[in-house]
Amino acid sequence: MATKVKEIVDAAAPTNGSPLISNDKLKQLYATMIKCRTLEERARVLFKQSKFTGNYYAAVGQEAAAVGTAIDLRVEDTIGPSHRDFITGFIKGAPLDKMFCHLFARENSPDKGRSSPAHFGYAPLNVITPASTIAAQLNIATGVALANKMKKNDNIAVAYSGDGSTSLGFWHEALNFAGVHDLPIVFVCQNNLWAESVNLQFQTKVPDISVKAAAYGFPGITVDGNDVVAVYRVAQEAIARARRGQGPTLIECKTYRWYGHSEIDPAKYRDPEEVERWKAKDPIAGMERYLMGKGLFSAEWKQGIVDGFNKELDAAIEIAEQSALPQGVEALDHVYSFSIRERVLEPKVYEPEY
Amino acid sequence: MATKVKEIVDAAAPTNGSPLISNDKLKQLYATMIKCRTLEERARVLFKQSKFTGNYYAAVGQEAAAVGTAIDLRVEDTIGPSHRDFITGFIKGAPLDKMFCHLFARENSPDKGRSSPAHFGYAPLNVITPASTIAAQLNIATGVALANKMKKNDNIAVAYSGDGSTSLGFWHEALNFAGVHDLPIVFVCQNNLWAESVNLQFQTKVPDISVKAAAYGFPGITVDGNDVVAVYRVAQEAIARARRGQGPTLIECKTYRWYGHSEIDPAKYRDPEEVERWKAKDPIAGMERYLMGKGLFSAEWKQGIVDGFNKELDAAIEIAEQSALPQGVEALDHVYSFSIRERVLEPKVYEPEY
Amino acid sequence: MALVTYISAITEALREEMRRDERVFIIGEDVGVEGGVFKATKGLYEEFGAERVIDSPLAEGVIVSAAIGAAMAGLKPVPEIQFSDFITPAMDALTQQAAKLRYRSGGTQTCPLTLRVCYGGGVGGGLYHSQTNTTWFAHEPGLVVVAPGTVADAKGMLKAAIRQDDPVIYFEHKKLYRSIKEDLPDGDDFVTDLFKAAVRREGKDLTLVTYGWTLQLSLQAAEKMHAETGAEIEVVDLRVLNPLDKDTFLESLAKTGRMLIVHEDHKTLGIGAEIAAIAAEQAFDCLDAPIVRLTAPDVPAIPFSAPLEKFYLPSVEKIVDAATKLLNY
Amino acid sequence: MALVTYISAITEALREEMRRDERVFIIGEDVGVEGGVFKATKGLYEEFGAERVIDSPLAEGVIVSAAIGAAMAGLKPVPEIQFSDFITPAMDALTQQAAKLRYRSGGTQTCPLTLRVCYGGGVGGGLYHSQTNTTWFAHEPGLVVVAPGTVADAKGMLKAAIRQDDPVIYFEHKKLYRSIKEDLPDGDDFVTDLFKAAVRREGKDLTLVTYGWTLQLSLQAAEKMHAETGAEIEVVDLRVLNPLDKDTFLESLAKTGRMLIVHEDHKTLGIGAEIAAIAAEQAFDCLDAPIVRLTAPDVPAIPFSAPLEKFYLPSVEKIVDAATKLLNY
Ligand SMILES: Cc1ncc(C[n+]2csc(CCOP(=O)(O)OP(=O)(O)O)c2C)c(N)n1
Ligand SMILES: Cc1ncc(C[n+]2csc(CCOP(=O)(O)OP(=O)(O)O)c2C)c(N)n1
Ligand SMILES: [Mg+2]
Ligand SMILES: [Mg+2]
Repeated sequence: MATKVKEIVDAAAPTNGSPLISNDKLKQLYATMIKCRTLEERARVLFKQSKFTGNYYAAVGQEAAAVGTAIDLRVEDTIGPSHRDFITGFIKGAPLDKMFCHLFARENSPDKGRSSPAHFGYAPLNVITPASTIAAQLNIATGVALANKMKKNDNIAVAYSGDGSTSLGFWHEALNFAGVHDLPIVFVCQNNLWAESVNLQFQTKVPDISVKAAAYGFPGITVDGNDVVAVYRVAQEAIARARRGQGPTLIECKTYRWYGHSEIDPAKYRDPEEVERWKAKDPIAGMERYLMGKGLFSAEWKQGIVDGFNKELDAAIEIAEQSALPQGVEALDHVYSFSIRERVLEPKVYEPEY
Repeated sequence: MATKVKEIVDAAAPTNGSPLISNDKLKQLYATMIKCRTLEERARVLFKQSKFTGNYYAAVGQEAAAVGTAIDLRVEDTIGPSHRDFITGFIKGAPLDKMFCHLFARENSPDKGRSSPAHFGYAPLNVITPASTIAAQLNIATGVALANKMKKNDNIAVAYSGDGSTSLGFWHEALNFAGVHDLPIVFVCQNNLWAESVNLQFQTKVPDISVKAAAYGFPGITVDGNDVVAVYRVAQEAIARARRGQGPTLIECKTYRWYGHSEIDPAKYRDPEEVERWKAKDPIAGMERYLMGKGLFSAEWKQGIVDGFNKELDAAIEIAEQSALPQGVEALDHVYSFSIRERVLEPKVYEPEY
Repeated sequence: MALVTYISAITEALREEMRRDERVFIIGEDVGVEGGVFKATKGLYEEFGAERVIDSPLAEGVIVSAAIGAAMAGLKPVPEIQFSDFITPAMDALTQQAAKLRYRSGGTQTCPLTLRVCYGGGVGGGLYHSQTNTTWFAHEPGLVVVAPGTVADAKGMLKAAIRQDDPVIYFEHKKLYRSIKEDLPDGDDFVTDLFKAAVRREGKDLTLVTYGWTLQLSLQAAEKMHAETGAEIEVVDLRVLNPLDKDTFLESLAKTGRMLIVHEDHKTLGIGAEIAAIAAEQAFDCLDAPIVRLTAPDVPAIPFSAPLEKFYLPSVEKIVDAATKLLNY
Repeated sequence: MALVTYISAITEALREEMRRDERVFIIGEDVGVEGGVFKATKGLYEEFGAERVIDSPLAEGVIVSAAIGAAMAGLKPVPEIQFSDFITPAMDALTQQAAKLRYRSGGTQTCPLTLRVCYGGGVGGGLYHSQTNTTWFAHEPGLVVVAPGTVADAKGMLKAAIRQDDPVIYFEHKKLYRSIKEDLPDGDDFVTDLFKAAVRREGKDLTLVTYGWTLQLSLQAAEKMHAETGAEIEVVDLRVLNPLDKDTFLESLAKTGRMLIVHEDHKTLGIGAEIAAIAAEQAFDCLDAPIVRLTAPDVPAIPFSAPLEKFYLPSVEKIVDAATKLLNY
């Protein structure tokens, strides 16, 4: 059932009955990718400057996979991000100041400074606040999809995971359940060949993760994850299937992370040549060439996007820097629907009554 | 990669280079099946007579799957049984008196009366004492297979599970790991269409469990699990592959349990017609016809086996009935490699020293 | 008023809440067509259909996780774990997801669900059909853990749990299912406070703290001792294991000066450890005697063979014994 | 003699045991090529090869289960869990398989393995890279749970664990890795008793029971108080959390009459609950004051932002505070 879409095809030519991709959409795909890149490169600089600490996992090099799958989601659709999917929140529309308040662990971040930098959630847009447990978000997103099906609406869920995540039982349980109930969900697996220092060959015997969908009775498709047009088209079909109530799809995006696993990982376990080979397949440069070919690209246009976005970033970072850190005692909040402050801070002492 | 062996083929005709099955082996397969049936039907009577209590899960109707896969294992090979695989211990050669002492939870059972009736383990023959957690035995057997590979011997492991077990993450993790390391293990999935009251269609979207092997990069094969010759041949190939260091195989045996999930389950969730249809496919009657066709069967021969075996059963049951129950205090033993009796029975009391 | 068993109180609570609120649904192994292996969900599949009474695949992790997601999306899931012994595949979903979602999202995302878990021994279930395992969850802030010990609570606490805006684990003791009956008021507004322990029997000589099946044993032991010696034992039913209602048992201790804790779980880090530690910290001056725990011994689980199980489990005799010694201290 | 860090003591122990016994092997995420995310297995892949230092798939359940099977087959596995926060997928393997195999097989089948688990907070790891989670396993008879707090123990207890004929979970605190150094004797026979607590500092006024990173804080607090007030605090390092060595801390309590328990895990059912409960039961007459627990508060996990983390964690100041109050009781 696994099929492959591997070459950049002419996006204008409709396949499988999917409609033409408009020029505006093509430009939006590019613009969003370059914003994601700019956002994360800025975050990396801020990390190096110790403006924030903790774990951050950049998706630089993988933007096509995130943008192509998340760009057209509705507010009501749910995203279940993994650790490397900070940018999916941005793509879905989260305000930049919220995102930087989060990175800087400020009191006014959506999670009030509780979660790690990489774990950005945003309730107003139905972005699930991630936990670290790999693959757990797939199961939770599956539950959201179950609720959408029960509510008979056509909202969907998109859940992200990496190649490494496919080894965990949770991954399997989610896909199996979604398959049994034909749930409106799209599983996006970003196969970047590495799980920290572990190469795919020690993760699983199969080179194409999409074949695993066969075990669950729904389509699995491998797509060049650095080709945003291909990813977008495949995603559109999967999303449409899900909205029509025809069940899940597993999309494997073959891609590559440019940097270490997190900002403190020099990634010496990788052959520098492999890194160079993949950098040459930069999804942004590829899309630039593609747009150029269609006369949709100019250096000024690009510069305009980058400059404008950098200003937005400056403003957001400024807000985050000005924002206060939480008070220590707030650590006691949001444990339950009721407060436990009093119980912890003022334990009663009992005297004999008799 | 999943292939199917569904019809009874002439066992004498070698396929895929596997050798002829001797007449003696054919007769042994039959004799072992009928012994398994006799053993379990006796156990069921004893249960109804309240000679023992607890959970017992009869494999009546599924004998071909167990016998065909376990009959030729060596002492050094390991079996990882699930809850419905009491008879695999017998097939591997466990003494009947040990098995009944176990059912009767006597002091001299291999586990000294600790485990449930269905959970028979036997260290001298490398039968892993089961836990209830579904699919856990697959992972442990996988570890044994890893050890065998590391020790560079050609012993293998055979791990049993049911259709229901395939939904659990543990099932997936075991098969994936075995695939990555080409481990010497055979996974036997007895697909009897039901997991307690849950039909296969609510368990997984795919009708053939063997297709799931594709996710792990090794062969999966569906075989008529009520055809002991077919099962035996498929198992022989899988076992030989494993011994040669060529990695795991998933064998799906399509079969059916005749009775309830356990002895207290009337199994009203099943259509009586379905039950009758499957009873008509009785693996023992089928093999009887097959042997008859080859002139290897006679009613006297069969009666001789049954009578002889019933005597063995009588003797074993007698031993078990005569055997003592454990002393209560033995509940404190075998927690660690050292005794904790003293620590529990005689806690010290401290007085002030100052 | 009607005389009902513990298990039919559960069924009734589920039915009433499902009728009352269409967001409530059930998911678990064998809960649908079969009505549950103990028949706790009997009749609900027939009344509410396969959409609201879902026979799940054999995967506790996804049973709980799907419930978490559905709860985030506004439904009110009541997942079931068939035996507490099989809760391990859901360990991540419970402790890392459900318990921490509200906290990690700064209160912006929540998953109010009610997980029913059948637990406990004494029915010859052996190692893997008798476990308690409440400690794993009582130790996790963010989870509410309750364990009703009476028929009224079986009903009222389940209904309250379903309406509660937090993830609740509801531990139901399988030996209680059909062994106790109570008269219950009819009507669907029978909801109990989830967060308060209860004094089930008043007394001035000794505070006995317990929950679940051992509540029944403890009450019998208290009656027996009263009949034989006139001793007045106050029996406190914990009801909620997380967050603990300390005040009820500490107030009782302030009155009696002596505390005996009884539970079926083994000793080390059973809930009794926390009760004793709280008492030794917050009511030290009330103590006239050592705080005694009568529990199962520290072995891996309830062994199958009858004499082993008997040795393992608390009993009325063992309770009388321990209480008598403590009274004579 | 050589001055070594806690983490290099771990590496050395592994290297020595692997040289000594070819049945010893390592399996875990990133333990091979990378030498572990904290570099605890650095150099071992180079010395012993991919067969004995196995980079596993991302699946903690199979890491532990494969070790169980390999141990049954006679090998001596030393699996690793990268962060205690990610131990949940191995919950079944640990509590239902490893802990119960010997018991359920009547002593005929065993799985001696040593699971190394990196745990603890205070390094800005946030909710999911700081957890302790020792309670889940300290509560499970059949498992040995140790948590070395010194460099010598990091080495000696790991070697002892590998040679021990039981499943051992070895909890190593990530904040200790590079923050403490000790002179250690060379040679491969440096093996420590796994089952005894240790008095790290003698004193007659108060018994402070702790383990792991808070041992360091407690020793500092004790020195500080001694310098400032002359108070003599006896510091007991638990070392083993299951089965507990009660005698060491009870003997100390018999001498001092006062007990303060300090740990980083949150309060409810942290190991301190069991210590306090044992003391209140077995050494009641020794008690001159309430048993006090200084722990993290009962919230789901260590929050990320620095002020929140600081509020959460025990510190020298908090210990001095609690000890002073208790001395003045
Ligand atoms: C259950 C669990 N085990 C281990 C980890 C530690 N960990 C975090 S990310 C990661 C690798 C993930 O690899 P992959 O799924 O390929 O995603 P990528 O980092 O390549 O995007 C690991 C092992 C974890 N977060 N959860
Ligand atoms: C983790 C876990 N969940 C639930 C159970 C309860 N249970 C025991 S057997 C069974 C059904 C197993 O079905 P299948 O794997 O098809 O085997 P079969 O009984 O048909 O042989 C269930 C749900 C269990 N033992 N372990
Ligand atoms: Mg990856
Ligand atoms: Mg089945």
